[in-house]
Amino acid sequence: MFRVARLIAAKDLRIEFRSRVVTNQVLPFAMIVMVMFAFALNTQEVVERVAPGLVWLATLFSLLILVQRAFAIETADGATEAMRAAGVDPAGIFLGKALALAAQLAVLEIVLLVLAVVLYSAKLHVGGVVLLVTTLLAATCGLALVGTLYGGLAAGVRGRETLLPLLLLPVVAPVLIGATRATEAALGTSGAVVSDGWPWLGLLGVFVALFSVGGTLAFGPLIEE
Amino acid sequence: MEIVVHLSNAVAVLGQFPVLAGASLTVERGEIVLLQGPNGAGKTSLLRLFAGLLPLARGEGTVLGCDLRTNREAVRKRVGLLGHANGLYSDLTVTENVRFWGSTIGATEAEVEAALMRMGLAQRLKDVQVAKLSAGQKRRTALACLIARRAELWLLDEPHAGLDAAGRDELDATLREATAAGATIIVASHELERAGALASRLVEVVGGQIRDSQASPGGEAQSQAAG
Amino acid sequence: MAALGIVGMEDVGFILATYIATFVGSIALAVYYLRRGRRLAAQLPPDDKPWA
Amino acid sequence: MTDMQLTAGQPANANATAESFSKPTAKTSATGTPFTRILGIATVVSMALLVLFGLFLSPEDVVQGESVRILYIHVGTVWVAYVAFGVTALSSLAFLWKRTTSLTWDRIAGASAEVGVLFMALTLFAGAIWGRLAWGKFWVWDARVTTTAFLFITYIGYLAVRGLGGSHQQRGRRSAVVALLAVLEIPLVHFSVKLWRGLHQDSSVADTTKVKLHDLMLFSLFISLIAFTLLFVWLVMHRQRVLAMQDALEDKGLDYALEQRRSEGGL
Repeated sequence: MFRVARLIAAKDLRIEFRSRVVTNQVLPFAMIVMVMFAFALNTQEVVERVAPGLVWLATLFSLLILVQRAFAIETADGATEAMRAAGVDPAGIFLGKALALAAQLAVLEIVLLVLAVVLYSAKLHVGGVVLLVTTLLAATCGLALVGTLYGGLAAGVRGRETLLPLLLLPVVAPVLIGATRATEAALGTSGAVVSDGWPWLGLLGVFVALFSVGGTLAFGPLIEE
Repeated sequence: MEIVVHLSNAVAVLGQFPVLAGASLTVERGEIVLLQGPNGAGKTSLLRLFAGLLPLARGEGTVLGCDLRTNREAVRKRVGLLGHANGLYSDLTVTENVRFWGSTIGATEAEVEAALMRMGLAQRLKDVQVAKLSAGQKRRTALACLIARRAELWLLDEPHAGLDAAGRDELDATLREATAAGATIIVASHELERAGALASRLVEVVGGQIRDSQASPGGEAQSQAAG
Repeated sequence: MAALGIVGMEDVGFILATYIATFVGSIALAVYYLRRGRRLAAQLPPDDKPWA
Repeated sequence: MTDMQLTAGQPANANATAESFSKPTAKTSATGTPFTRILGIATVVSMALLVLFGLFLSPEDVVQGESVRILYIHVGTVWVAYVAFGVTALSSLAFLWKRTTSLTWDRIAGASAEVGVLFMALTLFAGAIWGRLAWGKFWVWDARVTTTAFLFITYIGYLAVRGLGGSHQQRGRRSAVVALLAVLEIPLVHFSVKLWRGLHQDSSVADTTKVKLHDLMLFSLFISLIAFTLLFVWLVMHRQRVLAMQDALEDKGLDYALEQRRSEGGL
């Protein structure tokens, strides 16, 4: 299972490295979303207060695109079917694709955070770095896991573009809430302190634990004919 | 002889349409069976059924000793399917593709090299991205992926499509070698001359059923030569 | 309507709207099921209706 | 297989031979049985009682005034909505347990989710109006309210997955897995919203729900639970039967299509 996962993650990342869809298309998209948020929210004070939330919202929107892309490379030439035909362990496919997605998301989130510092004058504190990094890790894993799970279900069915957000967005709500609050605590947004953030990280941890087990079990039945 | 594929009155459904409407067929080890029939007759579905992809709606089926009704996933690791789609990643090179599909069942680097060599991809093309290949070259790459998988039962859907003369010769030689090594091959093809010469048996598929099964005249000589 | 007579008009409207929406919604679904059931039943032999 | 049955499958494709099996004497519903008829009558009677007690006989509340009457609807529908999703989850589990044997569990899960979505919509509607009267606003970011909204959307997604097509077994397996994943998700949503609201607690919710209940109010709530539970059972039973007939008709259509398919080659 883990051997297959490593194989698939390496393949996905190699494809991404060659095609540069994330860097050339998804990142610019996420950036323009960040700028648009500022237009919609108008004043500097409001933007500064909600900066962590905007980072995670932009991540969620980008997640939808990344998941579509991750499964488009599989369905383009019948590779999903070829994988099933080759008897590749579905749990391995799930973990591998989630791993590759997590790596891409992590890059995206770091860029968005830097952007939040630049555009929304978010402030990084030395004391909050540990919390911030752990939050990024946990939230990234959570998003990648559920994204892969529902992306696999929606891949190859009619109306996948509309079905995926309908299934995915309600599920990632706890990540949005948890990651935003933890990030606020880490950045000290509107007077939050670092210790406020740890309970939220617990929530993210439970989320990751549940969906890594649930997803590993569920992915096979979901993609099977 | 050992029976590799046994179908009895198999019905398979795609959506609500019965692609297979009661097909019965027995294939023994070492055979090269050619499925022929008009478009939409059910050749591809038959291959997908053997590969354990399509669920059996009614009837019985056994492939390599695995019951298709209860245990169709088990058959997959031992079967190699070349479908209409090649299953290649267009951003990866030829070698990377073959290596990826080979390693899903743990093929070694030497086996990957051998597969590339076999389909004439070891030289100029091996580091070219699949997106830049012609249709025939992609087909060759897909075949190389299949060879690297060392399957016991080969299921080929129009393998000759898009291949040039040299490619066809290489394919045919590969298939003969495979059967000599104990593999069984089922080919769906419209190219009777080419595939008929290779096959040991012709099977006609019509309306989701097996109509007729007869020994191929060209194949008799072939199987004797191989034996 | 004695109990309702003493409250302001706005509340009565809201309360009645809730009751009406609930009953109309439930009845609409029930009627849809019954009609659909009747149409399908006409096309099926009794063997396929083990409850009948 | 008789010729009659073959033609019976036809309407699945061509809308031709209707009425071939409807008994001329049976004017009653096709999905009804004596049991559901009694259930239906009980539902109507208890609904009438609910209106009588809820709107007329029970007094207004000291704190909430007349708006308490909405709760007699709200409590019943929200109870049924959550029961419905519980039934969906349990039936999905039962279906996966012995996958090959029983599509009935799958159909119960689907029927229950569909009815549940209706009741969830009614719950949200009644809740919003009650909130408007009691708190002066339609929506409050309370954990229960928000979880309910998420449940609503999640099960709309579940119904969309059921409608994706494929074989009945595939539909059953896929939707059962999605239903069970929702069971993982919903408590997490509830917990996260609760934790979130815990930081910015406004006390209005807690205060107004602490009403001192009159006996007649309690009795009205009790009737509400009974009435909506009966309605739920009635709806699910009928829906389950409709779905069973739909599946059977598709299977019949398959028999017919098989004949067609076999005759393609002139066999």
